[in-house]
Amino acid sequence: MPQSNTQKLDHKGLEEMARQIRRDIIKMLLISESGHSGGPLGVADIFSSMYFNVLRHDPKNHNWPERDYFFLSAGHLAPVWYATLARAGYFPIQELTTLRKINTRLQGHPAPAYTHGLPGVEIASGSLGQGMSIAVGCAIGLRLDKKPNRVYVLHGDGELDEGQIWEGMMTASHYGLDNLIAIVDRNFCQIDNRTDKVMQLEPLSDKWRSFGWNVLECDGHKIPDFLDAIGKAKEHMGKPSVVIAKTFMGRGVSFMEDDYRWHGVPPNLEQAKKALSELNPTEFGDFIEFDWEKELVTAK
Amino acid sequence: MPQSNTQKLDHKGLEEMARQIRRDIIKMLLISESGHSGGPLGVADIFSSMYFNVLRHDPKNHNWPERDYFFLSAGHLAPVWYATLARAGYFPIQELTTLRKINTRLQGHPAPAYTHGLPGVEIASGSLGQGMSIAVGCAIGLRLDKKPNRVYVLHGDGELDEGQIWEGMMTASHYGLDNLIAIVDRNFCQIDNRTDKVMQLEPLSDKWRSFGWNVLECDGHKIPDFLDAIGKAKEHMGKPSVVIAKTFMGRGVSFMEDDYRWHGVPPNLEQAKKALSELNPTEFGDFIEFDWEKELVTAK
Amino acid sequence: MSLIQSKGEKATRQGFSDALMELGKENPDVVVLGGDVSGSVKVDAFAKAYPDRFFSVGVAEADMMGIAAGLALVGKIPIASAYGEFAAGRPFDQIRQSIAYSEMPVKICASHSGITVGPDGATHQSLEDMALMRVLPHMTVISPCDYLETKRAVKASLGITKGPVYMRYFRDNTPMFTDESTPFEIGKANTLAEGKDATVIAAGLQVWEAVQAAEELLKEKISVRVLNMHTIKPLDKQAILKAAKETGAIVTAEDHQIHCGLGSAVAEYLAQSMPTPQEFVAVNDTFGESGNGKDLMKKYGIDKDAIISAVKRVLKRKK
Amino acid sequence: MSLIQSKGEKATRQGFSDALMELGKENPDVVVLGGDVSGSVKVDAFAKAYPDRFFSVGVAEADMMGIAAGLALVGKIPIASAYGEFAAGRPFDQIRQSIAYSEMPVKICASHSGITVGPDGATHQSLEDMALMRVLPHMTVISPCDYLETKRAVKASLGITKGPVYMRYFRDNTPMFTDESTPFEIGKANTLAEGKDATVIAAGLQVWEAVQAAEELLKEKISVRVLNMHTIKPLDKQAILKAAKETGAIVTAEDHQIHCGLGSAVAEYLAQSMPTPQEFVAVNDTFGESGNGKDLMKKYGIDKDAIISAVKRVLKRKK
Ligand SMILES: Cc1ncc(C[n+]2csc(CCOP(=O)(O)OP(=O)(O)O)c2C)c(N)n1
Ligand SMILES: Cc1ncc(C[n+]2csc(CCOP(=O)(O)OP(=O)(O)O)c2C)c(N)n1
Ligand SMILES: [Mg+2]
Ligand SMILES: [Mg+2]
Repeated sequence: MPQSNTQKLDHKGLEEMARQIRRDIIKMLLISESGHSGGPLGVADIFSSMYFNVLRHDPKNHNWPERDYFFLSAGHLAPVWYATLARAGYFPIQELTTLRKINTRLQGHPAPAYTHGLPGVEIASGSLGQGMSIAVGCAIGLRLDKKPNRVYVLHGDGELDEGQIWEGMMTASHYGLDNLIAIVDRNFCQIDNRTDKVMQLEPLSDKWRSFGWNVLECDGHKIPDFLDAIGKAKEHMGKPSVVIAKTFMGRGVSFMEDDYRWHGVPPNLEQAKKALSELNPTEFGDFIEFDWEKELVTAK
Repeated sequence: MPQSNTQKLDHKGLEEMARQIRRDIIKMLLISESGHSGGPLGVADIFSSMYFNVLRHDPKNHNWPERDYFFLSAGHLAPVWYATLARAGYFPIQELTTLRKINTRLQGHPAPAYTHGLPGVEIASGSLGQGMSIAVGCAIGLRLDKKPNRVYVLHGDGELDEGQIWEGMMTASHYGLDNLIAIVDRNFCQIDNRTDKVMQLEPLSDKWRSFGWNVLECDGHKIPDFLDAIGKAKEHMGKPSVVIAKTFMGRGVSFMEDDYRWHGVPPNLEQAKKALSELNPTEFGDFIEFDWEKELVTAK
Repeated sequence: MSLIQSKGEKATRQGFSDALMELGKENPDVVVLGGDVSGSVKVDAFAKAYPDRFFSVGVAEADMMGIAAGLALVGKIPIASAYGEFAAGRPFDQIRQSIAYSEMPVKICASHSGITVGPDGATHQSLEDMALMRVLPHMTVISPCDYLETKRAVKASLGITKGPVYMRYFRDNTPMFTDESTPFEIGKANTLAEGKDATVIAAGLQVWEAVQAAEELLKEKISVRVLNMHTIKPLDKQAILKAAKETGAIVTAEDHQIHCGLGSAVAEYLAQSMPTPQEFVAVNDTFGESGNGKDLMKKYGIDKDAIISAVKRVLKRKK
Repeated sequence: MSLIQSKGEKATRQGFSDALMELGKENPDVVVLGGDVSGSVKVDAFAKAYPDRFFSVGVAEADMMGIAAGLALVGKIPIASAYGEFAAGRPFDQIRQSIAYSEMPVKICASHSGITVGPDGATHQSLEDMALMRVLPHMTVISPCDYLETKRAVKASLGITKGPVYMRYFRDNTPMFTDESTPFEIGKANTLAEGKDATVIAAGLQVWEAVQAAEELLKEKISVRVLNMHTIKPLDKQAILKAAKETGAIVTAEDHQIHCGLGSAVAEYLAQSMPTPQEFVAVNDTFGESGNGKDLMKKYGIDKDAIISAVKRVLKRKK
């Protein structure tokens, strides 16, 4: 069985990559002047881990039949996905400057490769709550063909308010889809407020368990902890597994951290400067250098 | 506070009434030649208990502001509801002969009083999964007005596959709606097969509990047991309660009992005769006498 | 004299079922999704013959559409089966994003469409589904007229490999009047009767009603062309324009709300090409009710008689 | 010379928000439901002022519509707020059964409609909502044109006590050009400019585009009537017929798919009354994309320039 065609990074490399992805997100959003900061920053460690360690995939051949499938059900987290895909080599990193602009492949919410041409995106998302069902269909199809590929789907916690997810969870467990692993970005925040204010989700693990899932909890910012949970999920037979990863919205940027008001707002110039000053440059290098004096003229 | 304007029946009376309702269902369906046998027969004991013991209501004044609200989310159970409403005095019992016929108020799936004129039906159902949300809205509205009326909603177990119900359950618990009581007709049957074959629901009580509900289980054919569960549900404060009532589809008719194939089929002449012979006549009396010799000519 | 003979009755949903059985045999990628109405929509035969390619998803139509999309993604040919309202209305947003926008080759097969669902009543009578599906980009919408055409349409739909197909058909037994020699091509209307005074453009069960109406009108020396517009989208504009030019008066007939359906599609196109007097035979912006199919078609004005009066009305308006 | 002046810009969703604040004060039965987009759809002000009459239901639009129906049942006046696609498409079947068929006086208030949602892209651009709501019996559908008209429409919708109302408006700041003296009555089109060569029937943001188009066309001696068709259902048939009779050429303009929307409604009616050449300014059966509102209006052909060319096209077809 062919292995992943990307080089795996070690824990330190994954952390460094996560920080780079965070820098990329800040820069992308500063340029686009529209989009989501909080959620994407919060799952940078998860995306780094997934694309540089967990997933079997081939960025140069995004339709590689042996690939694992990754679905981003919470489509508004697109910026972190795009930055990660670009870093992994799916498309030119310079393209990150086009986020949300007219004629871009980097749509505000992900649009699939074969309609909009962005490699790495399997299917559209943005209207919340639809990814679980898609992942279930994909996992059933792979099993029918006796293929070993795994299916991953990432949900926001607020997204779990949508009933369709619970329908899909039931079906996944009904068919014992152990080739399916869900990841929940448990940041306790959604748009209007903290999740317990908008719609109580606790006891969340009990909910998943009662729906027939193998539940793993972890700290979504401790990369070894997350990888460990994914490892256990892969080993668990007979049931689908979920990794409930505790994260902080806006992670890595002090003034955004754990603040739901950063769900859907891009940083302004001042804020972007401050954010980048908190996120040290990495060996991977930025995809664009701003001329702060000229207030971004170079970028626009 | 005004009490219910109907006379309460004792346990024996409720059982007798349930048997009469079962007889009514068989006769209605024989005449309509279309409709659901299994589910309605299964919940006759529950309907008898609700309308002749539990609910505060006034059949002669169906808009009585002090009434409890009853929603039939599983709209295909309409025949048992219509028979019960007629027996309680909401409309002329003879009207039961019009089930599913053109121009009737007894629509195949319930249509509301103020559009179709059938007293006792508050809102439409038939497309499954919608009643929980309606009940939640109703319960919130009553609480806003500081009114003591209670809200009941009855679901099929197969119906629980619909995600909207889980959305509504979350909301009910989020708002701690203790004026709301759900009843699940847990007959382990749905259209295609037994529930565990179509879509596994177990562990069902755990699911409701993890969604923040007070869960009561009971035998839906033992009237004291059911009333006891409802009594406990009424007393429970701070949370909505659900009564998961174990029933048998087709209860009371030997050849229908616990057989999912009777979900949506009416009895033919032979079957109706046999069914009625198993359900002894009651003191309440039938709404129509068939001339079996003439093969129903009188009824058609 | 009769324009077309019918040879007995059979349900369109049976046509779907029989097509499925053939497809199951011919194509190992065909998988079927059932939403706890397998007997009614007649996927039970497939489920029995190919149990490993049939998946019960419970009463959860939103989930069904997502699962279908996921299956399509890994190369399966998913057939999502449900009643009209629960196939189109309940999971609309899921169809929109996961299937239509994502251009997934899912076949959405809706039995029990229209008012002839009958006794179940309004909640189960999908009179809005053609609107919902027609307004979606990338969607092909087909409404076949009888048993055989349904069977052929289902089989032909596998030829559409980019984007989804929505197919609507019916519960009741209805006259069979097409045969293997009847032309059938997705997107191409089929002329069932020639005529010069007016054209009836019909879909689904109204095609047979239109044929009967044309026959009766012939006795009154009114010559009516009958077009079977089995494909609502993409619309056969050429056939419509030809009808407008040659007959100068149009009647559309469908088992659907008067708004946004076949009649609407024809009116949209003619307004842009050749404005022509048109009368609509459709359910007049109201929900249905319980009753048997035939009685309801009469009461809600979508039967042969309604078509006859509509033709007479439109002829009065013709210049 | 200019036909109508605009006085600054403000968002239509702000008009909704300001109306809500007044209604909250005037009517203790008004309750508002929020689906975790309270800031964007601007129900946050109401939530702050009347916390006991605001209910967060989470990201669960189907549930929201059922809850609204339940609240209406006990005499409340529920305002269900969401983005267009999640207000109309996601909970379609729930709206159909629990609200439209059940004739519940729920106000469904959809901000972020149309393509001008902009950067969020296609999944968030509801270009199908007028179709979905128009095809439902008992539904009133309103698409106001600017800040003040939105405010007035929201307030006027409380006068509709039988059956629901669907209202669509927009995210962006847009020109304010109506004032308190501008006629506004649900179901009655408003003539913004007189003209004899053709009529532009527009709704929503396209009303202002139409006014500007009319102004430019006047310079070329083309005199265009502009109708603000803020009510899509029930349609003001009288105004349409009058326009068809008096100007003989129609252009419709909307921020919606070309199928099943305002243009479709006008075509349906004229086909039945007075067939008239009509050109459609609408999104041409395609999904949208990211970009800013103005750029998208241009790219997808629903701005002033598109209206100008459509008028010229229709004039060529006029007899
Ligand atoms: C069906 C649907 N309803 C509403 C929205 C608007 N929306 C986008 S993100 C979001 C909040 C989701 O919360 P969560 O999943 O916790 O994401 P986070 O805020 O943590 O990034 C909402 C309501 C949507 N995209 N889709
Ligand atoms: C949204 C929706 N999907 C499908 C149906 C068709 N349907 C009617 S009853 C039923 C089975 C429901 O099972 P359950 O609630 O257990 O009722 P029972 O068979 O026990 O009477 C289905 C699938 C429907 N009415 N509504
Ligand atoms: Mg969150
Ligand atoms: Mg059951």
